[in-house]
Amino acid sequence: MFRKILIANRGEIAVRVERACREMGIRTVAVYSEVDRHALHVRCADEAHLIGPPPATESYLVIDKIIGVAKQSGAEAIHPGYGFLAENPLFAERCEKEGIKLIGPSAHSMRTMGSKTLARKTVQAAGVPVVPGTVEPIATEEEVLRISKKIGFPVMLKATAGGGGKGLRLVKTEGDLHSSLRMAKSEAKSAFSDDSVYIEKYIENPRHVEIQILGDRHGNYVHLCERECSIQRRHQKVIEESPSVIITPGIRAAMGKVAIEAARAARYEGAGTCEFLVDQDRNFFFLEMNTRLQVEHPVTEMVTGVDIVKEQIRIAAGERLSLRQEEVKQTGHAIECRVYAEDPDNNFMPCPGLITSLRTPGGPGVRDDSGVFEGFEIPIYYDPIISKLVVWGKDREEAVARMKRALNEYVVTGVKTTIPFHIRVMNNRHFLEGNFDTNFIDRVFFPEERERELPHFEVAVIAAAVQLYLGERKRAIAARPVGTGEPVSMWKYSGRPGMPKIL
Amino acid sequence: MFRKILIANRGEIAVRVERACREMGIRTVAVYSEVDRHALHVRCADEAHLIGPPPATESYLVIDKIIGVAKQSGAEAIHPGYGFLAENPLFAERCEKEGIKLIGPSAHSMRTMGSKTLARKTVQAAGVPVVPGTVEPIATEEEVLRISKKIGFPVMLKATAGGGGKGLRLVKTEGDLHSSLRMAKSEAKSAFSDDSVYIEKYIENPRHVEIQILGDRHGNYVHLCERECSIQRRHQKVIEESPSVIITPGIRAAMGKVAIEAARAARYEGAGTCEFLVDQDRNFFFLEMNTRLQVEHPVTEMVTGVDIVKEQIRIAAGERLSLRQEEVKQTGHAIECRVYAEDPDNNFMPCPGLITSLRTPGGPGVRDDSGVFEGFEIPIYYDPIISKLVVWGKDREEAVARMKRALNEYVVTGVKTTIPFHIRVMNNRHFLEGNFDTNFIDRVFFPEERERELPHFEVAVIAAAVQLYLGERKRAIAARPVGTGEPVSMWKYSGRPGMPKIL
Amino acid sequence: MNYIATIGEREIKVTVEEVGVARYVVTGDGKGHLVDAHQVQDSVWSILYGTNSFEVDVQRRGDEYEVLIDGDCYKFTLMNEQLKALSRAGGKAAAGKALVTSPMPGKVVKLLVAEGEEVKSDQGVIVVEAMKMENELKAAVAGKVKEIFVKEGEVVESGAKLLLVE
Amino acid sequence: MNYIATIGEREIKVTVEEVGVARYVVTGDGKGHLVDAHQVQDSVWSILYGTNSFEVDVQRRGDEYEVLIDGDCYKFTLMNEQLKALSRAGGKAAAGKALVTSPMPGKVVKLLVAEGEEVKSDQGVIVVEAMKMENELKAAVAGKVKEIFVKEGEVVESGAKLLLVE
Repeated sequence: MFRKILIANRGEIAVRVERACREMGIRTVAVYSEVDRHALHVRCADEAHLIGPPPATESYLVIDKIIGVAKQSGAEAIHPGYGFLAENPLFAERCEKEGIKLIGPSAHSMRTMGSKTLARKTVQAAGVPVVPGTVEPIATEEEVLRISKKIGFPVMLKATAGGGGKGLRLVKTEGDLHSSLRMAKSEAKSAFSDDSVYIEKYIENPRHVEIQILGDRHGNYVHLCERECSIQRRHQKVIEESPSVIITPGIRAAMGKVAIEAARAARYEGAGTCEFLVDQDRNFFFLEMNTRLQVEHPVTEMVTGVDIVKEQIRIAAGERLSLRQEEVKQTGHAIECRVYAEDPDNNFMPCPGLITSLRTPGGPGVRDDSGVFEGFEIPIYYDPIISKLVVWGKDREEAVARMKRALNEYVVTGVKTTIPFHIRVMNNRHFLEGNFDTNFIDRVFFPEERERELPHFEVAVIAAAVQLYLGERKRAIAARPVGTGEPVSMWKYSGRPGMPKIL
Repeated sequence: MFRKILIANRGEIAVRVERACREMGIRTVAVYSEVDRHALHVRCADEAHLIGPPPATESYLVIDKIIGVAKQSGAEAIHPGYGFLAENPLFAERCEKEGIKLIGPSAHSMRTMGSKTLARKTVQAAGVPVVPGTVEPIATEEEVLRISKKIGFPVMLKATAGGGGKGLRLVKTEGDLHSSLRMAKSEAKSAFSDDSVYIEKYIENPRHVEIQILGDRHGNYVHLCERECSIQRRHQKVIEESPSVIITPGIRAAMGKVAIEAARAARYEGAGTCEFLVDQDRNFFFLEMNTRLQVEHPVTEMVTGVDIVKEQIRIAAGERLSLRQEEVKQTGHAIECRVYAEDPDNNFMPCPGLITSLRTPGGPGVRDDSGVFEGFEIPIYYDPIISKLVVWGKDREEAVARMKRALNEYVVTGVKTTIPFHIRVMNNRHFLEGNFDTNFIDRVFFPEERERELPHFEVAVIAAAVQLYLGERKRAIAARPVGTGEPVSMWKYSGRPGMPKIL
Repeated sequence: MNYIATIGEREIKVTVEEVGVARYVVTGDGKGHLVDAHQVQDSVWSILYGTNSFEVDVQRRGDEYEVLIDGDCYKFTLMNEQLKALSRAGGKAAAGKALVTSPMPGKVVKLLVAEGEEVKSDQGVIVVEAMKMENELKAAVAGKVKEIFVKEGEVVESGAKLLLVE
Repeated sequence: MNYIATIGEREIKVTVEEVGVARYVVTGDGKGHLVDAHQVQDSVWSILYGTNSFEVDVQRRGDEYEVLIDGDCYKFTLMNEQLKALSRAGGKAAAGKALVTSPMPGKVVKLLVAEGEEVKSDQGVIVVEAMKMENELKAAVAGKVKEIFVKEGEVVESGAKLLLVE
């Protein structure tokens, strides 16, 4: 087993990996940019190295710097987390060349599966059903237009190197094409240093269901069942759960088998995820494979009891999988809500800034994977994710009730977060019934929310009025001439019959 | 099912019960004393009622006040938590008389099992092995002395109404008897309003193992396996785990059977715990039955997946048990550390006061049942427990590693806590080997700790020196004459060759 | 003390009378209620309204309030009755809307207009990036771009003036 | 700046030199180390000692420090070198130990001695209750109880003077 692992990431996922290492008795090496000196992943690590200025392109994305720290610190392996260098085959190759073990698949598997277009080719050859579209990146606007017309609008523009909803645009009509292409390419460039995109037919009202797999270098594979990830906003997952209400044991087995075949075709090692679209007749289409740890992996951990990060590390160290397919049991129900520093009541505007107070939910069945603490200043340079709140319940009903309870306990002030948004989703009738697809949030939920009556306006106004009253009283007291006994100066002007006394 | 439940408690356990109610869609009514207006159990409740001054004897222990609030608010049931009125048969009777359902056993069961002496009689009659001692409370010091001499020192003095380590004293020699009796009676009086005590033979080096049971009013019983509670300080449990390393499936079944028989003999309804002493030959002796929810119930919840508080509520509402004995599975390993506001480096002196900052541990397998938050002032009037940190791991090794990791993440400032103590226990060789009895902490752990070398004195001194330096520099800057550009006034006096520059 | 809350088109008069430590009688639309209010964590208040317990996050920007209760956001303005009367007398400063400010800290990635250019109401004028998301900010009024206060690539604070439309 | 740390019988000279924002060279016993120190939460500091990362809780009462690292408590005194020299010259105020103070907020439940009574060193003199635990406090020195500052039933703050033994 490794004695020291470098974690080439920041935020909640770096902390998650450090926790696994610490529990395994492995020393951790953190890297940090100039704005991240106070970050939790630095505080929790055994060693920490400064790697440059705040922009990721000058720090977390610079391969030479990461490799330099690994060598200097004597780290035998690197865990890339998700995002940043996690699916960069150049980085994987460099690690292979330097004799440092990258905790993840080989550069070859990454290239095969990491390029969405090559992945589509590969799995299609293995007989896996895929969504219609291009298998090559497309460079010019003219070509995008030509192919889109051929497939028929609506189409999806997707970054070849993409993930996490970045570099992704739905194009409904020809008129939207120009600006969508610009935005997709620009986002892809800044997120993945690669602005190439491809096109897929847009399947109407699909559900997004994915299969978590594990594979070792000895050719053993298991799948850890499915995650339901249809609750998305702007094509980005925001709530995930396991199991999915639409997946029967038969479909689960079939999807699991296909996912393992896809992984085997790429000689895949480590943890990976095959994403599928499931249409209204429960046909499933391979969408892409994510060759890394997913944001939503805790959902699977809570229903299977498997620590996926520890499995990744053991696999990277050359060990055999610690469990066989028949030992994988999905018990109860788990849900994850991604807590972002965004304002759900102002068009989800990003809200970096200082966390002035924090209360984390607790009690039975609640897991909080956070990258922040009270007093931390969330920088503007990185993803807005600050925490993942995950709950387990004996069934979906208990899990939803528990999530609602936990969200209500969660207090973050100083920055706006998506916690209120999640509470509203947990109260939505369609969500409770399990009746939704990937368009649910934009097409059903938001319109329903605009119509909903809010029950506590009176309490809201009263609380504000008391706060305003106390603020005015405080200023009145502060403003009184020295030596005056009573705080009346500002107040006496409003004196008239029936005026409340000031005690 | 009930629509509204009053919780006649405060702190972490009141919050725990509120969480269960909220997840079940039941409204909660909190009661609070004058110092508890800001307390978490008031913030988390749907309704809250002031019931008097800070001392529990004038608020949380006043039956009339609790009943009054229940009637005024329309609560159909009362959950007593643990401590306070939880095992008071007068309270149970009053509830019965007023037609309010007490979530717990009947006054009859409580009297039978709540009085340790009557309980011993009852289970002895059913053939359960008990620890030698008296079966009647003893009033005079002369009688205590006479019986102690007959049984032979060492003996235990125990409050008849006791629990939670209160009113408990080990008496090793005749000379200690007088002061021990006074302390035991005084503590018993203030904790339970009942100063009667009884005597038991003190079994050398036993382990304390208990069985959690559930029973409904239809005569169905299950046990939820054992908890190992031998890690005690001053006869008070501080760390609990499940399973116990010394319990084989055979012993577990036998203890479970005896526990259920004991419960059945008292026509017991709800959640209860039979405590046993296990000697070095793995003989077990019934010690007492706790007729309430235990502090350490989360340990059992984490290995069985059963929400014990919800089961209590369902049973009280007249429902049948939701599971049968063969469905109870102990999966993995759970450990609880009780976090008290006490200073482990100053003889565990109580440390009430303001929590100036707080960081709660998170990540996989970690549960925090807390009654506090950052900015809360812990009052002097109640138990020093502020939180229970519970972890689950696939086996004991993972659970211990995870607990150590979680404890290291836990930051509480402003008051001292027992978190450092728990970290040291988690590092202790004997604890890791599972090799301990109820005297372990006092007789083995503390002496070993006194001998242990601390590895980071250098870092400690450096951190303090930097802090002192910055404090001095700040004062020097503040003290400089107005208009002076540089903060040198205080510093120049120490100027001499080799003196470090101040930048 | 009297206040006027404005919720959409509706105005409600609210009177706050202090009757004890952290206790108030609050009268809205003629009804009086006993309210026990404690600030427990930064902007978070524990409110006992009668005996009902609410945890309320009160956020204020000038006279505009956003109050979170159970995941719902209540937006309204609240002013002291006298100040409200003064502001009515003075009329509204309608020109304020012509200033485009940054709603969050971030980096200016693209200016979509130049000084002197005519813009329509709701037209995108500038793109600010924060947390890897590009946000297109729009002009609230139609008019001519009078002044641009920032350059592409510049890092701006929350509330920073970006450009002025007249 | 020079400091003297006293750990048990041992004295260590420590020199702190500021070399950048939150960066120091700290020299103890002749060895110099680059230290990066940030206060991250109340009394909690994140210390990079070279590249090793420590989370350190530094608590101070006068010259006495209790520092928590990884669950271990490091106790020592730390003084500015010059103040240390002054305090050496002045000698120790040994009489301080005769004052019994309350180590925590609590309630006096029992006085075990009366004014004028002779007590032995380590004899219990007063019982203070906090959080339902009774704590018997002992006299640090032998002598006569000169003055009792509290009554039974009185609630006392942390550090309150309880009684004086001479």
